[in-house]
Amino acid sequence: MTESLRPILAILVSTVAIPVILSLKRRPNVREGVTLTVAFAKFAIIASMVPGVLSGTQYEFVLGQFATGIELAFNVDPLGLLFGLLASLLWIVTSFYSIGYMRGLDEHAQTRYFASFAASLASAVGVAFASNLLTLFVCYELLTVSTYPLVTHDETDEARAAGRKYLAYTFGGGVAVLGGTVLVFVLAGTTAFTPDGIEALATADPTLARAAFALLAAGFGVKAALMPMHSWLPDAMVAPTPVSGLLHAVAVVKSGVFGIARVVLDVYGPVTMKELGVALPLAAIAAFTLLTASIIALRQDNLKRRLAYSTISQLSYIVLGLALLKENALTGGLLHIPAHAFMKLTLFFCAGAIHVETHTDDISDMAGIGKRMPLTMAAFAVAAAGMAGIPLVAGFVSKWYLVIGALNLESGGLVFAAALLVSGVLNIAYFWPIVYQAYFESPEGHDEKPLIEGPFGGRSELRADGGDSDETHAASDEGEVPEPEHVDHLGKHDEEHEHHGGPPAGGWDDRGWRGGESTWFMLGPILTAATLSLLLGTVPYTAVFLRIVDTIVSNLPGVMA
Amino acid sequence: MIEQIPVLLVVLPIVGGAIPLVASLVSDRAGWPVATLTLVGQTGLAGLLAWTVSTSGTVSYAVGGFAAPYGIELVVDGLSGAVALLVAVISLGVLAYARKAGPHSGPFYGLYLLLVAGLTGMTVTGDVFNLYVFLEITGLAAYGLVASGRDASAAVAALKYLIIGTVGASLYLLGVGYLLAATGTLNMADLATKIGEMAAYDSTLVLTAFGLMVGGLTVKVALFPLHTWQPDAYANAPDTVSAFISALVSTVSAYALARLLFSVFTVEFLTAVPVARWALVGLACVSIVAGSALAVSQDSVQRMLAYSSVSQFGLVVAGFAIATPLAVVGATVHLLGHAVMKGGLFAATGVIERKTGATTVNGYAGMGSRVPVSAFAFAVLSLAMVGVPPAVGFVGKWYIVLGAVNAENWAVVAVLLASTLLTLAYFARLVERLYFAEATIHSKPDEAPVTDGSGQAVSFGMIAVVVIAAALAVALTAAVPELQAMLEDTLPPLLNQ
Amino acid sequence: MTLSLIEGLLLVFVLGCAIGAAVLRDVLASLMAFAAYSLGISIIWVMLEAPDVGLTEAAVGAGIMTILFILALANTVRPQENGLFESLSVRTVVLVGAFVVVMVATVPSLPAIGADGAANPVVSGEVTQHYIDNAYADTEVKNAVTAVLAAYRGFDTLGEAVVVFSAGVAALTVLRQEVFA
Amino acid sequence: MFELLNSHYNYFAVMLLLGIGLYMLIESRNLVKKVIGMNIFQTGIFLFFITLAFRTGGNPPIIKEGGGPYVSPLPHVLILTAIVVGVSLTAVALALIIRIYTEYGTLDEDKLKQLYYD
Amino acid sequence: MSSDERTGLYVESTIIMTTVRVVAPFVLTFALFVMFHGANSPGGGFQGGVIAGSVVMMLAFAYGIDAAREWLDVRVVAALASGGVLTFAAIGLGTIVLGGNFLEYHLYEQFISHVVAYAIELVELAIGGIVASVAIGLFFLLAAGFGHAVDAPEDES
Repeated sequence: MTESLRPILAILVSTVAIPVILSLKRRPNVREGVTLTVAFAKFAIIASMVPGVLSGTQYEFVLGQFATGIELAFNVDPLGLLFGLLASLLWIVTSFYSIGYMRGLDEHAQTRYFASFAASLASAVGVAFASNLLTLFVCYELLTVSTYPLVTHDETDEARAAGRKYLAYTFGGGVAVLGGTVLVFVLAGTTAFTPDGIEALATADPTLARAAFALLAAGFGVKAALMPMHSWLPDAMVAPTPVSGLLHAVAVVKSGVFGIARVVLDVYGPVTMKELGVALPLAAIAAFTLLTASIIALRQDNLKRRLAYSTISQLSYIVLGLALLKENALTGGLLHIPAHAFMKLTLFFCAGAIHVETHTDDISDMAGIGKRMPLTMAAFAVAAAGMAGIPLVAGFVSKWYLVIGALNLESGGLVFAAALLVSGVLNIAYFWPIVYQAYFESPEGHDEKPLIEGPFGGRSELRADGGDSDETHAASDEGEVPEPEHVDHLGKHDEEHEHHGGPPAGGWDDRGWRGGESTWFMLGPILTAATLSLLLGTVPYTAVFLRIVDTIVSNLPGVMA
Repeated sequence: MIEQIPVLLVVLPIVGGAIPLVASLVSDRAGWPVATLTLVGQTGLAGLLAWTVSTSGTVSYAVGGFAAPYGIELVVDGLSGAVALLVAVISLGVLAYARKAGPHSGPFYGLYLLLVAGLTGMTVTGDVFNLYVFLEITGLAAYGLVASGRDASAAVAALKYLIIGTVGASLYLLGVGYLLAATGTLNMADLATKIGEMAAYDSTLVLTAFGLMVGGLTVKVALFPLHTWQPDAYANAPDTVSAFISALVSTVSAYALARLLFSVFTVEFLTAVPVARWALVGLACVSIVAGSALAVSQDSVQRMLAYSSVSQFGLVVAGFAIATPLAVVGATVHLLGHAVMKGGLFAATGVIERKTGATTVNGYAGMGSRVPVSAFAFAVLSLAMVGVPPAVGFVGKWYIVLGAVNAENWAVVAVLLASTLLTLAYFARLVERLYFAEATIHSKPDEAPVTDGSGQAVSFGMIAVVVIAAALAVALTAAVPELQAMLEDTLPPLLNQ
Repeated sequence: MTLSLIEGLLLVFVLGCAIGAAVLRDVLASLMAFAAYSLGISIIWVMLEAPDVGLTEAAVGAGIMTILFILALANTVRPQENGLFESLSVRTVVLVGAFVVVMVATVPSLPAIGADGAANPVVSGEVTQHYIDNAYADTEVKNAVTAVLAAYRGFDTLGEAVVVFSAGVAALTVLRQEVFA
Repeated sequence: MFELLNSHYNYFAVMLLLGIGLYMLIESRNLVKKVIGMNIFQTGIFLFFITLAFRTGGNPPIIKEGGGPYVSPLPHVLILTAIVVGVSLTAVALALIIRIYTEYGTLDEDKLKQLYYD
Repeated sequence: MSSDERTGLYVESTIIMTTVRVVAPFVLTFALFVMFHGANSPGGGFQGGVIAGSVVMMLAFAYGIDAAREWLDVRVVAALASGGVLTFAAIGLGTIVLGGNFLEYHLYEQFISHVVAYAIELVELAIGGIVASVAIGLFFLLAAGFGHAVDAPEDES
């Protein structure tokens, strides 16, 4: 381990940016400049640690004593780096996209939005680099707090309800994590992450150790949206799309998954997990979740909701991979963290772009939209293919490893492999119709609302995002209360914006393939994310993430091949 | 000179408190400078004392030079040193708030200093009857301060406080009588050895004394169901007083309860009479849940904060009653942290009311943009109270939970953990309203706001107090290891480790 | 010591006055009963060989307290009550009764009245003995009560003085006055 | 039982006084009577202490040659203090009552509650 | 409560006035006696102070509360109360200055012999001052009632 300022710098750089962003309320261009600069800086700092970590160095920074025997300390190991690198990389992409999205909708409270974003990223990287459970918990709670304003951003009743639910669920999870942390501390006398598990836990009272594991898994499981603790996630889709994208596909949910990974790999360790017999129940819950969520996703008409259920399903892939405790499954699960992030981000960005440009949120309104937004829908198709596990896209690689790992299991492997494959089929079943509709149908030839009118789906008035449900914002949308700096920077208001949802009267116009469909602030990030998922699918080693994952797995002697 | 500090800490505010009454004959505005001067001195002395205690251990002082069981002994160990410093610092801080917020009368500042004297006396004394005397000074001063508001309701609240508070103090006194009957002594250390020697731990006299003294103090701490005086008193007192007494009066009473548990009855008693411990722990747990439930159902923000105190002191008392070293450290951290947080929250409500006229949960809607600094401080303090790390509210809870787990007391662990969510239940709706709801009060900031009738605006000092409290609520976490070191010398003898 | 007739009568008188204060509906009548109660109590103090306390009770309880009560009544209107006695609340009687029963249950464990030696550590304990043995030598006053009050427990007495002072200042604050006038 | 009464009579009186005081505190609707109840409650406690101090054949603790045995001076001192505390509390309570009456025009607790919560 | 109602309590009576005039000095003397004699017999500062306070109350009953209030300077009352507290504190602090603990009376021996008893008398006197003045002050306050100064504007600056 090397003493280094880099871990704390990576966290502080966006923390320091918060007051700066807040103070730049009146100067949005400078404000966004700061956001981007910080995002790049953060990525650069984290990326600079990649070679070192790959060659076995770990960067450590101790902030101070937090409580007896527990330090507030950060340590960059391969697992942390995986998550930190991913989060900071995607923050850059999302920042660009946010600028396009927020300005495109002329949203209110943008300063708060960007400040919260910076705070969320600081916490997420804190989660990644935390070197013990308590530090992880601290950052985990701060992540909840800093993402709350993003979820409730709209300030509508619905947004507030979603925010309340979000807080209740995640703080409830936090309490469980705290309980588990205390138990681990009492049992083991430490909470520091140790590759292959804390030794003292293996010899501790098995009942208490199991209880602690259950608490930790349940606590992190809330953010990882394991069923039955998932229901905050679809509701939280009320947030602006970039928030849904980054936080609910990347930072927040991944922090839950990451927490489970830490618990499985670095607190308990595969051997102790097996001895305690806690791995199988976790795997079962994950398998159940990934199947059920896929089925529910079929019934959603609102695009973001469908994506949300897809997220729930995909996250359980990762948890399943961790819980199987097999080398290949582990590789697959961990690789699915970045793979899913890139793909899901692409999908959310696409949904957001559609919303900004055409105010369409429901899948049933999207027939023929490929003509209007060809590049966007192409990216969507690529990412959707990846989700389903079709080769050349990131999802294929991770799922491949997962299935191999499941098949290697001494017993029950077939069940899990089958669950993975069935879910893959379901993925195709819920993504293909969107792509098909977009390109091969036209609004006229398309039946109204072909999908099942589910308990969540099908409500055309569901305004899952944006500030347009509020009168004043609707007004500012129409430029009655123009905020000059917004207009002159963006200079683009779509003529369709008065129309709410669905194709305009004369059908979608043809915008061609050269980016006429939206601003490059949005298209750029979409294409970048799609490209990243392709890269990860074709040259996974060059894209570094698989190498990090390999390093993680090779550090775990307890994992059975 | 340093060995004289314990008594000086009590005498200094008494002297200061005697002056404003005469000074007000000369000038109407003499009260504030006198109080400030006194409390600056007080803070210096308390700081010096805390430093002395942490470097060279417990300081004990024989008033009048009469040795311990015959004369009155003052004892300052890590626990009381920390509380004495807290009293000095917070009373000085609230004074900065009072300068603008008032009340401005001479007697008010006299009483203010007498309250400081009473609180400090309760903190440093090592004699159970002397504790009663200071308890009553504290009470009298607090009743008077609550009634110093212009509103007639302040007088009603003060009378209710007086009557219930007097019953509490009287029960405590009766408990002292039972202890006296059992042992013939009043000195805490002497009692600790004589209880058990002269009277068995489970003898009727000792048990009755425990019940009465603890019962009396829980009235003062305002644990459920003996809390009924407290919401009225906090909500109807002037803002300065609310901030002051919500931060300190219950806090010092809870300290006195701890002192009684550890220095008089001792942990051996709690072990020998498990029912006493479980009764106290049970009371604390009920208080945590009931206080939160009542807080959720309040419309007035100040009343909500008052009920929140009922709940939070449940946490503190639970920590003390569990009585493992970690739990006691946690209870102490939470005791000190709660004082800062609750004082800051009440101060913030005062600022928000003066600026916008908002006093209710609904009235707070949309005030986040109207009073950005105070609202932000309020939000930070709320989150700290909920126990979001790394704020000090979390650290205290962490240790208490750790202690409860060590004691393998799972039901209590569950309640303690749930208290986070319970606290969240009432603070989250307020913070949500502050930032994510349409304003319901639409007066312009420059218009005269609806205040408590004093019609006064807000000074820089008032906002500074609120902001500093919010900063402290987070920064105090860094001081926890220091506090723990201070308690490390103190606790083992107290807890028979 | 056993119950003598005069003590018995005094106790009955005192308890009767207390009950009278409780049940008399008219506030002034209740107050008069209380004044009589105070007087009776001060005689009890003297009979229990506590002349200092008796003198204080007479001066304070029966004297100044009654005056303050009367002043308070003069400043408020005596409610016109119909009926001589308050109606009894069964619920409260049960509640208070339970408290009294619990407290009475502790009485047997208390030392018998007038007991000394090991049975009553208050009169025979080392602290009391120390005061009686050393009060004059330490303080040059013969009244051990004064010696304890002003010297051994002088700090209490400072507190006591502060209590009185606080009461004055608190009354000023309550009535929103700057000076006693 | 009679034995006990004979040897502990004052303590029974103490408990009864506490009960009467408490009853008045809870049940009296008139605030002045509440304060009277508070005083009765406190004097009950005083009686407890002074009885503890008593010893059969003891003299008041005014030390003189061959004057013993003396009753214990300690509880006397405590109760002197407590009496003063009691009168101080009463004075403040009465000041509050005067103010409440001037502001609300009643001393009746029930009526006051109505006015207070309006 | 208006002032004419308050004075309604008072009925002028020559007999009472004369009696009080004659008795008052004796009562005051008795008060001082009780205060000082507490050292060797029952009594002390509290009892004496209360009796001293009752002198003023007697005067008030005889001559009317308002007359008594005019007769007695409010500054004296305040000074006596605060002065008593300060005197008590000063006696205690003095022994600290002399190198001892708070209220360690015998340290004054170096100035006067048998000083402990004198110091205790002084303490009793201080207490008597506090008690008497506060009793008088409370008497006037409660007699005046609430309201005649309630509308006095609070300092707005």
